[in-house]
Amino acid sequence: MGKVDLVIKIAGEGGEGVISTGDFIAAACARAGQEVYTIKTFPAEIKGGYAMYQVRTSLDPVFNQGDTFDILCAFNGEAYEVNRQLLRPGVAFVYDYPDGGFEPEIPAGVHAYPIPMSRTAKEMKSYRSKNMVALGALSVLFNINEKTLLEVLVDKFKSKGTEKLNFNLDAFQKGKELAGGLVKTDPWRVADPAKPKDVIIVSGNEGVGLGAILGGLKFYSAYPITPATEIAKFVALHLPKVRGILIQAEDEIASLSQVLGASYAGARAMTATSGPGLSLMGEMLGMASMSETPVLVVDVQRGGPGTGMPTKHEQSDLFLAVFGSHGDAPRIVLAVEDVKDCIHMTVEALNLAELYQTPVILLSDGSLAFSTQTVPAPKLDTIRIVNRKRWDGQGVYQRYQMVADGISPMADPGTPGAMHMATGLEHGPTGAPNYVPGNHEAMHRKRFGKLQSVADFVKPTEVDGEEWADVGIIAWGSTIGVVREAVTRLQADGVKVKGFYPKLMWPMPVAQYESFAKTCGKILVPEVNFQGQLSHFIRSETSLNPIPYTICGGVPFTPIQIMNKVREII
Amino acid sequence: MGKVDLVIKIAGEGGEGVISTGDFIAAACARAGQEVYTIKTFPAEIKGGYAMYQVRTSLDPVFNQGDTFDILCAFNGEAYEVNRQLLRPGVAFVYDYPDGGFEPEIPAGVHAYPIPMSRTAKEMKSYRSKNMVALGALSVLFNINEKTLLEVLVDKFKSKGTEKLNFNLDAFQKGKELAGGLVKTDPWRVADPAKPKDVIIVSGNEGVGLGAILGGLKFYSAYPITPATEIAKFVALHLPKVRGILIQAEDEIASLSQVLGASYAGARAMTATSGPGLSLMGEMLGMASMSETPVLVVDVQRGGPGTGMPTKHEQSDLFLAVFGSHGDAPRIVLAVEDVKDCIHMTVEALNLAELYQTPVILLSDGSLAFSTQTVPAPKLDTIRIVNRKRWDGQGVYQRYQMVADGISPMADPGTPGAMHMATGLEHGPTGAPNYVPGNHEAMHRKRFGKLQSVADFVKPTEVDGEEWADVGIIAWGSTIGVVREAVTRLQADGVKVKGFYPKLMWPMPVAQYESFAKTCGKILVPEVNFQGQLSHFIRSETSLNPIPYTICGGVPFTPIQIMNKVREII
Amino acid sequence: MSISMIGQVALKPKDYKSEVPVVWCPGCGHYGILNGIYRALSEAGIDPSRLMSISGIGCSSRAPYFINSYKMHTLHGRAGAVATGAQLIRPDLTTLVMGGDGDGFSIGGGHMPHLARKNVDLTYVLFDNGIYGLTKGQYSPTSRPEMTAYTTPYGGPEAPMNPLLYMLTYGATYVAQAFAGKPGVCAELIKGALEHRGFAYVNIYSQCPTFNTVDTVEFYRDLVETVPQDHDVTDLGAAISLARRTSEGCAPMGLLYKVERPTLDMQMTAIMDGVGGREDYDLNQIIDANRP
Amino acid sequence: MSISMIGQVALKPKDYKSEVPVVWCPGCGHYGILNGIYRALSEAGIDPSRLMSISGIGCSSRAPYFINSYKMHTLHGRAGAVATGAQLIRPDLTTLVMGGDGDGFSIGGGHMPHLARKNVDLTYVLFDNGIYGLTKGQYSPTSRPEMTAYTTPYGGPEAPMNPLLYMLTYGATYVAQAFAGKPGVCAELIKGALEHRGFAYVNIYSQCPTFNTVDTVEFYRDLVETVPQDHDVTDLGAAISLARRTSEGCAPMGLLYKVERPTLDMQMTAIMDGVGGREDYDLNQIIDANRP
Ligand SMILES: Cc1ncc(C[n+]2csc(CCOP(=O)(O)OP(=O)(O)O)c2C)c(N)n1
Ligand SMILES: Cc1ncc(C[n+]2csc(CCOP(=O)(O)OP(=O)(O)O)c2C)c(N)n1
Ligand code: SF4
Ligand code: SF4
Ligand SMILES: [Mg+2]
Ligand SMILES: [Mg+2]
Repeated sequence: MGKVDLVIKIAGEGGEGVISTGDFIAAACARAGQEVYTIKTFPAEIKGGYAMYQVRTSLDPVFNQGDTFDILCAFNGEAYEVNRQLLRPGVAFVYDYPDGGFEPEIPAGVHAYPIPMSRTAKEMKSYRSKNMVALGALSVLFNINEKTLLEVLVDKFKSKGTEKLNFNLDAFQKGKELAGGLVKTDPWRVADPAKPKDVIIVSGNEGVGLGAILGGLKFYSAYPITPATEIAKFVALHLPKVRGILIQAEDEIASLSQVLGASYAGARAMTATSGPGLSLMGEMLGMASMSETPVLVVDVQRGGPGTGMPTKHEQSDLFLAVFGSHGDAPRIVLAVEDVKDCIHMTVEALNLAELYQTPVILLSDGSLAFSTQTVPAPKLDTIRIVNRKRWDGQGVYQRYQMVADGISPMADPGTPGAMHMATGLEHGPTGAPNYVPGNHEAMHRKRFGKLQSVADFVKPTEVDGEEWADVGIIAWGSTIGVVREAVTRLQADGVKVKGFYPKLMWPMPVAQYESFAKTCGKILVPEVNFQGQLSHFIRSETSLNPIPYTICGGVPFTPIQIMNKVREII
Repeated sequence: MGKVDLVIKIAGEGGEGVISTGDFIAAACARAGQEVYTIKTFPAEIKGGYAMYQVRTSLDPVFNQGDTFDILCAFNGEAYEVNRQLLRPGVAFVYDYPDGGFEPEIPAGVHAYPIPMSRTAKEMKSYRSKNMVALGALSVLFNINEKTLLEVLVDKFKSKGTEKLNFNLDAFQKGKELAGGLVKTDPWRVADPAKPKDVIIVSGNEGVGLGAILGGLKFYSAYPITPATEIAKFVALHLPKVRGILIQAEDEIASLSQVLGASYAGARAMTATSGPGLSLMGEMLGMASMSETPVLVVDVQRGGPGTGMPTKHEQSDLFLAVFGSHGDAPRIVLAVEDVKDCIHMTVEALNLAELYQTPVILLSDGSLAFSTQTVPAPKLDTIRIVNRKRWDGQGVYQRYQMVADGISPMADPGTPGAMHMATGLEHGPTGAPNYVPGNHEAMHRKRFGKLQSVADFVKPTEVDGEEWADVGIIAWGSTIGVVREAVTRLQADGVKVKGFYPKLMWPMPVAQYESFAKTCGKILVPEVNFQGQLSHFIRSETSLNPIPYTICGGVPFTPIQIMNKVREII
Repeated sequence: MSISMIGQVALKPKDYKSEVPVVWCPGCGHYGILNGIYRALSEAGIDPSRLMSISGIGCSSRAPYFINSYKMHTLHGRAGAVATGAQLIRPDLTTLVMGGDGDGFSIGGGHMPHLARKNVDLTYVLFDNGIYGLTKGQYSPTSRPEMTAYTTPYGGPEAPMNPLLYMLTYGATYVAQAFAGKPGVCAELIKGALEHRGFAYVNIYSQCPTFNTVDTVEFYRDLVETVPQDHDVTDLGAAISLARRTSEGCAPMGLLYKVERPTLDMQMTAIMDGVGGREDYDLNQIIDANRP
Repeated sequence: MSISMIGQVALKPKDYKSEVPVVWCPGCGHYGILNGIYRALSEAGIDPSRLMSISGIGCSSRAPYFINSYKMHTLHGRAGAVATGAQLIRPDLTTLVMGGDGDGFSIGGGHMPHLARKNVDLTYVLFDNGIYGLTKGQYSPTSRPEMTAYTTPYGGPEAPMNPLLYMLTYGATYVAQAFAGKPGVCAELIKGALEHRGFAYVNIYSQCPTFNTVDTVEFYRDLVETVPQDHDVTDLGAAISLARRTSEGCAPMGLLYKVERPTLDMQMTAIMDGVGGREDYDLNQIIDANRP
């Protein structure tokens, strides 16, 4: 992408400050008017273990974590070992030396900058200062804006007292001095500050939380689970300010049950979980379908099945989201591409639940969950809030009245004259049980039929690329950001390729798929799961004949992987 | 089908003896060498409400409940009202009259036989004798073999004491006399007794229970749910005889958990449930996939979603059975056609679980659950029992060893030298957690790959019909029996039609579908659900372009519905 | 919970009957409990439009159909959890949960401790017939092993649980027990529960003549004994001792325990008040807190 | 459970260590408990190949990886239910369940009463650190409201549960409590549990220095008090009184309760014996029973 598109990777052991170093760089760049896309991996271990934080920054928009890094900063020997294959010519390599306990072999063409991080920290008598030394060195070597970086540090540490702040600034200064003594041989530098943009910087999880608050959420109940818990953390902090309620339930079945109860009582309500939790919610989701109660479930996908790989990225819950209840149980399934989507599609997901009186499942994923990104600050006057259709007080109230669009008015408890039964049994218009053959069919037509307009309500699927393409790429979730870049780069190389980026996963906007396919030769569907879950639905619902491209190693695609695959099949 | 193919329907209020009357007729016919296929519906209400029992009997095999009845016996006014549309010319109509509290209108051509059932019962001072009076009348009117009927009654009542037995025989006699006074005008009569066949007569639920016992079951845990509970009843009675254990768990999650534990400990283990229970089992099914632990879950499907229509027939859990866990979670899904299958496929399902070390889901349905059918008595020497591959004690034991067929040997706890971890986390060959990208992909290939031979292990899908057909019908579950008859009758009418009857639902035997389709024009897929669930999988997995034909009124198809549909699309 | 009157006119028990006909078997104890509920609602003067009746699945869980109110017929075992969400959103209304022993203590048993612990402000009436009625007679957590049932032809292997003891242990703030054969006592105790601010649990023995052959009306008549006059309902130790008498073949009938402590909705309100929460809070403040 | 020796050679605690490195944080109380388990296994002389170690999900639930035995790492909350199935099939082996307060009493809370009630013959060691460790510090059912955690920035709204009281109420036949800081006491009580025939529950306080800021080692030191010498371990009432002392700021350490009653596997055996069950039963008899 843009010329000054730079990827800095910090790696070390969990607890050494890898994550906070990355956060400081990201925030400083964002304050200096850069776009930022970060990705991190936590150790699988409870404490210690390999941790990694990658900051991609550019003046132009960035859509993914990048192919690989331009700069590597290794806090320890393991960080070097894990990444040594990636030390290709041109890379800048900053590492703890001497006294870091490892002696790396520097491949030809790699620019080596040894910085005695551990030794300096030891001299300062605090292991905690190691990452500040590194940060200081990085700021000098790669032109990270000092003004904004210092602001960020001050903001972070000032609450902890002047002593702590000064100590950290000292270590930072030491790092600067150490780097100042080295000769810079590589070309990498963060762009000079531009006009600061009107942005916020949040993770995918925080984005969902923010979207929920902006979307008028009034009730949130969840059970902790990696990688979704951070959503609750954000919501817990802010929801009481708008007089909303958050509780932690005893399990996921209880949390969705509570959400259903709160929604019946009139509130916009949601839960968030990951795959194992979603697996437990199938019966209650069917209850929401049957009783036509709006509920939102956010599923931050992780490696499955079973307990799987809790900290790893995967896009493998699409089957479950669409079909995870017994019987014929309609629902709406959405998927987010990036942090911006996390915010705005959570608002929309709450709207859709209310509007269609049906369960909505919003799929995020492990790589977005902890990816912080710069996002235009949401403008309140552009946020649309759609409320459920409520009874107008006219005539005799029937909860499941047969109406043309299939959406019968609801009535909040407390409303005089609209007492009714919401039930998980098959029922007639009043809510009384009804097992007459014709009734079940008619009610199914109502519950499924009302969803026919969903594709019109949401934004049409974005098509990215030229009139005719030899390869059309259909991607969902965070894979979209990777494909966007691959498409641009391939096009720049003269390859005829285009992208199709569905966010409404179910019911599928079939006509949009069909018309996209008319403008393509082959159809490639890259996704991070084993079975090719979206490919499956494309085969079953459309006339397209997709070529699945699946990986499932717990990490996202890179643009280059997509580009290579396109070249292979074209 | 056969000439003396007769359908007798008894209808009345729950508690009036409708069900036992039907059972007596079915048993008497079976003893007299007839084939029997029954279907019943229980009232949705807890007590009272409309109950119905339909016996189809013939000297030739019968595959379904039939199109409609030849004989109706109405115990009360509601039974008449519910069925009056079906009183077409030629039908014999036996009803409680006078003093039955209703005065039916007899359509032209209907043969009416008023029998004062209630009055006679009142004279005998026991409401309980009403159905015996009806039975006596029916036996005379329609040539139900008296010898076997009396045997059945004696067997049934003898344990309750001579007084009770004689009282019932008295009422039976009264009914015979009352009918003897009427003039028979209709042509319907049960065939004369033939040589008794070597059969048993059991319901679908009992069949599953019997199959489980014959299949070497050692552990059963379940939570009661309509329409599956009767399986537990059968198993509870017999399992202790073979020193197996049955327990009732606190919920379905616990029951499958216990099954998994028992299987780990070395036992052939299963549970049975209906849709709501299966919805709760998704996470533990994924655990079974991931840890490669054999478990069998029988799902007796009912009307869904939510609590749905608990007593009604539906085939709507296929989506959930195949995709009901988060992540990519392989499993085997089977479906039974009739009671014979309930027995033999339960044996096979236990075998498949053991052989492939994977969860197996066996789908039965609400109409089979309570349908009693004559079935050839199982021959023990034809029952094949396949046990899990166990460690031979050689070398170092690795639970998830990478072997060519993907099936690593198991080791029962207690075996010296094979201590190991079975886990729901992604793991390497020893069972230790392993999140390295290549490992997850390799383990997925192992878990999915081993299932590639399932289609070879089970019987190939039956193809029913001629070389070339204008319409090929693909049916699953109890719909197969209906299609069998429709195919025969259509062929007799010269229509070119054939059937394809898969029992292995997943992984789909794709090659078999493809070769079937090569011999057909159009493909029709009738099923009792709203979304056309098998049609979905046919579209996603094969090149076929099926025409879905769905009904979902809580009742099975009739042969005539299928025949009409074929004629419509041909 | 909230008590409200419609204008000045007090409603009679029959005014709480819905139009749906009651479908239980003749002689079922659940009729007595339902009558007790009608009377309690009338005596407590609760406006039907300000009542939420919530149940799971079971014969007993059909009760809301027969009550004139807002109502939800949810899933087996989930009534308490669903009710928690509804109550928190509408603490100004009355929340009444009804269900069976299987619904509440078998599949729903994981939710019970938390309803009580969190002191969710609702009334839970448990129709305790020692059997699964709706599924035609399997043993439940309160079944006595004497009973042979559908899936236990050779007798039940398990010791029955003690609902009152569980609830006292869990921290319920109102615990009472009655017998369906005495609808007047049921009514009085349920009224007390409806008026109690906090989690109120009323266990009601109910005969199932259709499937439970051992817990007959006569059996219950012999079992129950009135809570002693001098029992101190704020003394948890004394309440526990009374509850434990069940294992000695006597079941206390009446109010065992009643104390006040903050309800979950009160604590939620305290949190909202503590951060100065308001419906029209300026959301830009939350957005701005996330600038780099 | 079963006690067995490998030939004549008694195994040392270290012989129960597996080759998988322990991954808990420095200072975590779980280390002390694990050491107690190693010692208890060695003192009870259990053959590793005749031990099934079963857990759910949590930091504590990692324990089986570190133990030399047959083992299952199941799903969050399901260890007890899985263990029930395994134990019933192999009553001749020893079944040991390990897990956390969240695993056992939050998501797994619905299974607990039934393990105890049915007297499943296993040892359940609960690592009680008053927090969700693995998910990085949310409050658990045993958290005190003083603790502000991940999702409770404004404090916890709930009263903590009392594990010992629950277990006594549920009918556990062996109930004990210890503190991770005293591995010797842990070892002794776990040994007693392993040797007990029936459902044995051992609650062990364990500090989580990484996330639980209030339940420190010092806090636990002040809290625990030894069960009085003269306490009668067969007196349920006395055990309940001791367990209730937790609400008064003292936690009894030692054995609170121990009685014998038939275990679930014994009852299953009785049923099998009662019908004359045998492995080689003639299945034709069952087939023939279904002839018309
Ligand atoms: C998930 C699920 N499992 C099982 C059932 C079947 N079921 C319906 S009611 C019931 C038990 C009813 O017993 P109880 O709660 O005691 O109520 P009662 O009928 O005795 O009043 C069961 C097991 C169900 N509806 N859903
Ligand atoms: C169904 C499901 N929900 C949530 C989780 C996430 N989770 C893993 S461990 C855990 C709690 C751990 O706490 P505890 O059991 O007390 O053990 P500790 O880590 O404190 O030892 C949770 C909520 C999960 N793995 N599965
Ligand atoms: S089955 Fe039992 S609990 Fe249900 S309605 Fe009949 S008597 Fe009452
Ligand atoms: S997070 Fe807490 S419980 Fe988990 S290992 Fe660390 S200290 Fe122990
Ligand atoms: Mg009950
Ligand atoms: Mg814990």
